[in-house]
Amino acid sequence: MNFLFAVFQQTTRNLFQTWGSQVFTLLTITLSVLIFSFFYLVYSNMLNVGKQLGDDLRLVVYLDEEPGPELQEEYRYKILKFDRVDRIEFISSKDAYQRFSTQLGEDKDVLADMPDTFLPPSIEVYPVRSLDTLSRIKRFSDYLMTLPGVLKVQYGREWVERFYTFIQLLRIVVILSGTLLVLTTTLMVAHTIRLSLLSRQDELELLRLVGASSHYMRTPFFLEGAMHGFFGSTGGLFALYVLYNWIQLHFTGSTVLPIFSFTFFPPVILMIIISFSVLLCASGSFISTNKFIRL
Amino acid sequence: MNFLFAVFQQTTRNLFQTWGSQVFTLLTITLSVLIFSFFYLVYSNMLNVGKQLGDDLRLVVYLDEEPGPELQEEYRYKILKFDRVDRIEFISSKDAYQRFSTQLGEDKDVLADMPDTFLPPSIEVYPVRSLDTLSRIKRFSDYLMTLPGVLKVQYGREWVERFYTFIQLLRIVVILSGTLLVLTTTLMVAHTIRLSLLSRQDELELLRLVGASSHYMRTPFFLEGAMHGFFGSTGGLFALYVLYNWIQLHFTGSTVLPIFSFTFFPPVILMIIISFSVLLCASGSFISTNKFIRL
Amino acid sequence: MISFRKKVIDTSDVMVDIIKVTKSYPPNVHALIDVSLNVNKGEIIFLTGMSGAGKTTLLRLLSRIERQTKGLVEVGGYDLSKLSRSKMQKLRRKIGTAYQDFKLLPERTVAQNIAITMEVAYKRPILIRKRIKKLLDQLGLQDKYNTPASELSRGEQQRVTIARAVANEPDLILADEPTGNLDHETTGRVMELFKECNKKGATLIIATHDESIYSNTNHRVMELYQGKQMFFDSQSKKRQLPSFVDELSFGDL
Amino acid sequence: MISFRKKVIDTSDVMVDIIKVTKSYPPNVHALIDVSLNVNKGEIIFLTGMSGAGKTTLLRLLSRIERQTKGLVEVGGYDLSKLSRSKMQKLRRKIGTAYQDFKLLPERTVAQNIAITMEVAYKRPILIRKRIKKLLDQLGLQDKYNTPASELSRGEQQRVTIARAVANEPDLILADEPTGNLDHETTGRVMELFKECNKKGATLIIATHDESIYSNTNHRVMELYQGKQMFFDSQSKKRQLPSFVDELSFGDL
Ligand SMILES: Nc1ncnc2c1ncn2[C@@H]1O[C@H](COP(=O)(O)OP(=O)(O)OP(=O)(O)O)[C@@H](O)[C@H]1O
Ligand SMILES: Nc1ncnc2c1ncn2[C@@H]1O[C@H](COP(=O)(O)OP(=O)(O)OP(=O)(O)O)[C@@H](O)[C@H]1O
Ligand SMILES: [Mg+2]
Ligand SMILES: [Mg+2]
Repeated sequence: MNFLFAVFQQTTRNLFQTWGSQVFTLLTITLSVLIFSFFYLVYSNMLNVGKQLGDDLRLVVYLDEEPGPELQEEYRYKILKFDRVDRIEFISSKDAYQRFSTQLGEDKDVLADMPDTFLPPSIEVYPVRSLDTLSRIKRFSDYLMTLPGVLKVQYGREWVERFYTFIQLLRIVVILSGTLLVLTTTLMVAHTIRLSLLSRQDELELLRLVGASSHYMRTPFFLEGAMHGFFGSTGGLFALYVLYNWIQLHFTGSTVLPIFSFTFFPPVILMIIISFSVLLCASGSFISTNKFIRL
Repeated sequence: MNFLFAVFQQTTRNLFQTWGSQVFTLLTITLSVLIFSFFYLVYSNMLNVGKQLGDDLRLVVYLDEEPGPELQEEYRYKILKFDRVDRIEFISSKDAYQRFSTQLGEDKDVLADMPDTFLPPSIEVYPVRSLDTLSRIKRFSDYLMTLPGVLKVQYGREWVERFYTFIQLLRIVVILSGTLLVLTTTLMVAHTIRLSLLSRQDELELLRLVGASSHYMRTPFFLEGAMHGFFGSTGGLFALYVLYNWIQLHFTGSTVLPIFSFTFFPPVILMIIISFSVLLCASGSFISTNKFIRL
Repeated sequence: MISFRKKVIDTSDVMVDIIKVTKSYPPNVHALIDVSLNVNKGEIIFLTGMSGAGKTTLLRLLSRIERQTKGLVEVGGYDLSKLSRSKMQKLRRKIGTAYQDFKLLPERTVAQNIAITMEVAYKRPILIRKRIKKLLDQLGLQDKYNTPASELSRGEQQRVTIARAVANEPDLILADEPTGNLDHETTGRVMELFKECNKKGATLIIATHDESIYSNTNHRVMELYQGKQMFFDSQSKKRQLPSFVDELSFGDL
Repeated sequence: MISFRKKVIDTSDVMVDIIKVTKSYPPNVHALIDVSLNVNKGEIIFLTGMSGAGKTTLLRLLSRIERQTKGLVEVGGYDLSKLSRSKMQKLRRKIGTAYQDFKLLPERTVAQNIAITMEVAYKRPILIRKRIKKLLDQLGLQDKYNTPASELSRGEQQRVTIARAVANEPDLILADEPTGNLDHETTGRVMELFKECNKKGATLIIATHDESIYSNTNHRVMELYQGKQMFFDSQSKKRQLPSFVDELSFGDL
């Protein structure tokens, strides 16, 4: 009881007496959490956007003749054996003709004289999309060529390569800047803790000399750290949420179609981020008082 | 002479006596410059990459009949009047047939029965690429539809929209993270300067009391700030260069084609960044001593 | 008086026992050389000697701010070099120290500065306030209760340091040059306070240069000279010239 | 002695002229009330008074660390309240102050601490080293030349402070309680040093509680009592009871 009272008194006194540096610490942590979660959000959404952008990615396997139902089953089986796919579509010569004429639109009368089987039948394979799709597609294409009755395998090679190279570049950029930032924020938080210790060094020194118990000295720091962690991370996430809404607004306003569904963190992730910050800040300032309780 | 000697002595003494915090300051500035220039580099290259990615962006204007040379001139004139373009190509019906048969490859014999003019002639307009291409292309397309003899204007509407929305999203991300970072680094540098002042507050206080001249007190800080700015920015840019090389290596290694020419800063920009840091740090620490020379 | 749980030997009368203690600072400063001292409970003892003789060092050994290089230091029957951290913390709460360099927290008020020693012992706030008021009255600082320590004159700061040292009614009071910044009259007040503490049972060790505060008492005086015990006598108050220390004998130890 | 370019009135004999000076700190601390003092060049004057009487405040006004609330403060013929910043800096180089709280830089060595006053006046390094050696010798600190200030005893620190104050041979020396942490013998050395400075032409104002250092001299002594001038006499060395200050007359002012 007495201990609790004393710790409470110490903590509130510190909060009020050093409110300037408290605000600074809070700002630092808020900014750090904001930066970190911002990059995390961008990264996790990037994967998503990458997927959506590659939506029409498919391998077209031209066959020399229309496959019957059993043959279709066999193709399907062989394809699935090699790699997971999103879906497989069989396009008969007639379907292909139909499509082509739709594509030509008003000019479709030019096809009038053609037999509706002049285009070869094909299988369209939609591979499961992921960030390493590019190399997988190449291997897939090579494999499909070895299947019997396959004339030719086509995919938007150039476009796919460009797109995935771009995505990869983006990934490197995001990861690198993320690393830089985590480095920076770690430095900042460590620095801030050091600064707050420095400003209370004399007090801790004195407390040690007058025989304060280790808990008496450390618990206020622990509580303070936990509070900084909590309010800082909550603030940072709130700022991120505001930013997120702003982006969405700005974003849907400027384009015709809201193509990308940009999502915020689910509550679980929010909880994890907050508890992690609390833990980090609390233990950070707790550990940093180590040298003062010695002797 | 005596003044110079005294300042030199002061500066070197500070450098040696507080080397721990000197290293920290240097690290902070290095990191800040690295982060800043990294984002600047990414941003300036992003514009570039965006351009290259949109290389095959074109508007196809289908015409009802083959235009003669004068008509071609007139089309060209009208198009140029509306907006700057990269290039304009006239595709006759025969060229279109040729292309189509090439596209069909081995299946080109299906076209054997078709007249080589069954496809309509067209003009391909390659607009000047920039980040706001999307809206410009729409306007362009609307304009082209109003020209006489135009059947239809086509462009990869969906693809273009997706691509540019993506680029815009990327731009927002880069700008936002850049802002966050500049905020963070500003905070860090200001903080570091404050810290270094704090650790020498007693000394400055004493110097003031024993009647040191303003220059005697401030010049060492100025010099130190300039040195930090110089070495910090040089170090940061060097680190960026190493990173840049690493990305290029990693990047060209993992893809087949080195599609994107990723470029480093030209020397002028390097010079500007360095001198700006020197100026900033020097004046920063100079100004921060203001309150000590008062009275 | 100082007791952790029940201590059987607590009937002993010895509060401080220093035996052949040497303290050296690297590289070659010998602050104390073979010093022995034995202070009984309830005693007042003065420590004198030239500047740099080792007085502060001796006091620092007693609260384990520094550890001796050689020898034995016992306080309240405990060998300090063997005491665990938490027990040392408890022991320190029984020792009140007025540091020569004050160690006040400049931004805290006078009351807050004095309260510290009582707060770490979990005293009740009302008690603390009453005690502080009384101490400030005794030391002539009644109107400085809420003044930040940085706005006090040196002598006022020194008095606050002394008030802080005695606030928690410690069993052992170490006062290092407690009147260096005080005038004659204020010195009198401080000595009054010390005597009062002594009457309540506290043992006092006072390091001082001010002969006037011990010349009219019959307390023991220990003189240090360049780290060595020079002169140890409860009666004589005259300074003596340095001589061979090792040959001195201390009958009453 | 203190001269910026050529000063005609420099034939004047007055070093310090304080006229009806009042200094109040917010909210209601009156550290000095209507104090007047006139110190001639080459004089030694002692400032005494109880703790908190205003001695330090008076000295702080003389080097413009604080500014007076009312009244006139002149040093070397200059009205301090009207002096420009750069001139004040030059003037300060002519004033050596031994602060009551020392203001030493703990990480710097003794030599570096003392050198500061000479370095800001752009003295040559060889000269500085010689001067420091001599001063340390005089104050019995010869083996502490390269010791960091934080590793000194309080008394040693006080002597370093004094050495720093006199190092640059200032025209005016303000010593605030220069012997509070010093024993009798060391006090003697310090007073010797002060006398030597005085012989070379320096004016000294020494705030002290130690009656022994002025009781055998015939320098003037000024006593403050709660911010008021109590007693001002060059001959009498006895303390007197407070009386109405305003009615005192100072024949020699
Ligand atoms: N910065 C300040 N703010 C408010 N009050 C102050 C400040 N400095 C001094 N005082 C008050 O002014 C009065 C005179 O202080 P001063 O330091 O001049 O006393 P002093 O004569 O030097 O005493 P001592 O012998 O204790 O050093 C004291 O009551 C003190 O509390
Ligand atoms: N931390 C330290 N490191 C090195 N030497 C030290 C340290 N502290 C004290 N000394 C040296 O030990 C000797 C004794 O110092 P101490 O502080 O005990 O003297 P003192 O008797 O208290 O003197 P004073 O009356 O001046 O306070 C001195 O020579 C001092 O320089
Ligand atoms: Mg001492
Ligand atoms: Mg004073």
